[in-house]
Amino acid sequence: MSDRADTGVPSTVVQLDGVISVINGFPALSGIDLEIEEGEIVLVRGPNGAGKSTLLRLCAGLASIDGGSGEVLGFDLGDRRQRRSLRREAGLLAHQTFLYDDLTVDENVAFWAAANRVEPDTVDPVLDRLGLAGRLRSVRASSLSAGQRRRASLAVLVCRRPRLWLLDEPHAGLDADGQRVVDQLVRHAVGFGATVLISSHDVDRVAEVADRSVTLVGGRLDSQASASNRVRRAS
Amino acid sequence: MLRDARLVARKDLRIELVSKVIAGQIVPFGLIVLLLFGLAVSPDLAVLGRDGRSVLAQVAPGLFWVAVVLSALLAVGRSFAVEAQDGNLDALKMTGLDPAGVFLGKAAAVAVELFILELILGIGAFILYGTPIASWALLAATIVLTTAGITAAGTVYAALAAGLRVRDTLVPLLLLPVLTPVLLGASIATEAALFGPPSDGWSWVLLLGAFALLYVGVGIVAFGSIMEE
Amino acid sequence: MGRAQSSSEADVSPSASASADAATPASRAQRLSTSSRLTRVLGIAGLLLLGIMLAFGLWFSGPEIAMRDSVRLLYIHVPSVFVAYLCFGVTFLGSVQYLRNQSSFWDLMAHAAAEIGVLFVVFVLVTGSLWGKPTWGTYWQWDPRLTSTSMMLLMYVGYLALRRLDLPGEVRSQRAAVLGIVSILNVIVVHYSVKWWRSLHQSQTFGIDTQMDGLMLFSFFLGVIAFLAIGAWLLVHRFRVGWMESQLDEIRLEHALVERRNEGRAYPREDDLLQVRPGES
Amino acid sequence: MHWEFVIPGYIIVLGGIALYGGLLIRRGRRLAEQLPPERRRFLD
Repeated sequence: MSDRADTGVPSTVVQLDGVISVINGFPALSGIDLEIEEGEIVLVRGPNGAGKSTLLRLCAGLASIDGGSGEVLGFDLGDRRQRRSLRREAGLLAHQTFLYDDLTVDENVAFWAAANRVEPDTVDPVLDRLGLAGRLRSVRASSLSAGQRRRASLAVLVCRRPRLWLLDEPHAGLDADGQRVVDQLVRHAVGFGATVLISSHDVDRVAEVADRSVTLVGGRLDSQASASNRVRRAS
Repeated sequence: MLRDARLVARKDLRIELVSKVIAGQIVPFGLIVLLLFGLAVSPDLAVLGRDGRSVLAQVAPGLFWVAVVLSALLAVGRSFAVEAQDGNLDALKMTGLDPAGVFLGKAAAVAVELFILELILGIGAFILYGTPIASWALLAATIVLTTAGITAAGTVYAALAAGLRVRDTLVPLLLLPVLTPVLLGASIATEAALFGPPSDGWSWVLLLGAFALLYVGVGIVAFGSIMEE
Repeated sequence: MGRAQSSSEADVSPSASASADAATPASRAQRLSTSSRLTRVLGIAGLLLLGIMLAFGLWFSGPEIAMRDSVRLLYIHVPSVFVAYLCFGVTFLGSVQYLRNQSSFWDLMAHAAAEIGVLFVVFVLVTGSLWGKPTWGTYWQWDPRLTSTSMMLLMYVGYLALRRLDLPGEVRSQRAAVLGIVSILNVIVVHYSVKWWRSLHQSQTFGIDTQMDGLMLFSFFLGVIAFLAIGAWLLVHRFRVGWMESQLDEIRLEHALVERRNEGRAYPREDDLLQVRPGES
Repeated sequence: MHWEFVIPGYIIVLGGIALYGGLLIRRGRRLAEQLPPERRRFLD
């Protein structure tokens, strides 16, 4: 990846050609063509059930590919082994927060950090940054609020420093301060060469950070609404 | 692999220390099973028979291990219920953890929990059924290898059913027939350890060891293809 | 899927390709079932063999000295054992093949074989205990073979239970394949441990000195051949049923896909805040 | 002697095969009717 970054030519991070993904017999994605270049921030819009979450899970290597072809971060989605390797390089912030209810914030983050082979000393600053310092760190995950769980989950994601950020409704459940932190983190990540895919209903909010938006309807891109729909970066 | 195993085992044991599901629910369950066995077989059989042992003491090894196996079903179920909460199974797939390490870690945590359970149930059986002990070495070897076999096989089959809605009913159906050799070996070896002569038991200990080894191997090789998709 | 389809055609009905263009009413009728020329030949041969086997097994051959007429149960008992073991062997093979190259042909074959195998293990147990009553005086003995066979039955019932679950196809096939492989190991381990267990507990064996004459052996031989033919017939048909079900699933998916793609037209686009380019593409 | 065991055994086994085979054929016919002809190519 660094080789390609050095050349200065943006390389393709996500390349989907007619991708179909079936979840429990239902074609959640019904033929997606999508190309995302390195360093882009792309907003995924669409009504409920349009397939936004599945698209993000697909890019994370978690959903199966049942038609078409796709490559993410250079890994072929059709190949099991490569899909497994992709999972390690992509970071997903999902509706589920990936926390063990019986463990404290500290223990949760420490476990996931160790599981992702993150240096332990990088964890503390991230937790501070996400407002999870002090007393909160020794609170069990089950007694956290939805927003605090989101922050803890985000902390793990940030520690992993993934090359591809897949954020599913990152602003949901967060207060104004938390939402601001998310936006800053996203810009920061892009500064380090990451690529970001955000699904959100909070279109105004994300439009400020996003380079462009695509609209999903019925499991594929709505070409009318999203054809090269570039939004000017507000910052 | 071992580093990952240690990490997962420590996490699972930590969860157990906090939630106390094994200690607070599964151990009492095992004790109830032991008590019910005694009642069903009839406590009157506790009187000594011709050869100086009561009927209850004679069937004690089998009953004890059946109680352990039933409790173990719950324990492996719990071990995977923990991963099912809040999408953690997906998160585990996204880490760089070696599947074989995850298998060993989860199995090791269940094994530790089962040892404690067996200790308590063993004391219970000793009191309830009035069994002697002829060979401590044989007893210890039997317990260690049986536990290893049950947890390794249990973890493999619980993983096969992980994430399914019918998990709780499918695991017993798949696992119990598989544990036949373990139950046989453990009962006979324990009988030999309690009443002697120990020489009758050691060959069965070999079988228990072979079974444990087989399933540890299966878990290490197959856990990736079970869990990753 | 495409790969598996072509292999299934090649493997299942190599001899039936001649009837491809026949559009007679007869062939039209036969196309609406799972039968083909191959299975028809196989089925008729199986029934004929079975008829001859019944004649020899129940009529021409005499009673055995020790077992008397109950020896006749062995003419169907042992062939059932053969078929069941072969079927589980196919399940094992199919599972290995599936894990190696995700072939849905072998996936379906493993499933079909396990179902036929379970059916024949039930026959093994029924005939075994019916034979045991006059021979041992009881329907059920803790005989090593009887015990381990019933455990084998339960294991494959579990396998079928896993297969029946409503799971994403890939996950189910993957897990079933692992189970199909492990089950064979279990059958072996359980078999030997139970055998050892009985040999320790009592020295008495349940083998009886059999003196089979030529006619008995011939009936026996006929039984094996007939059951193999019938087992193969059932296997091919069961496979085709499974294959058609997977085809139907694919059709259903195609319809769902069309519906899914049309979803966009059904919904008003109320959240198009950024930009809308009018006109149909 | 022992015919009272032999006859039920044969009836159960042969009847079981016939029953299973019959159900299988019926299931196959039903499925075949639902399947468009070009999908039934394994019979060609």
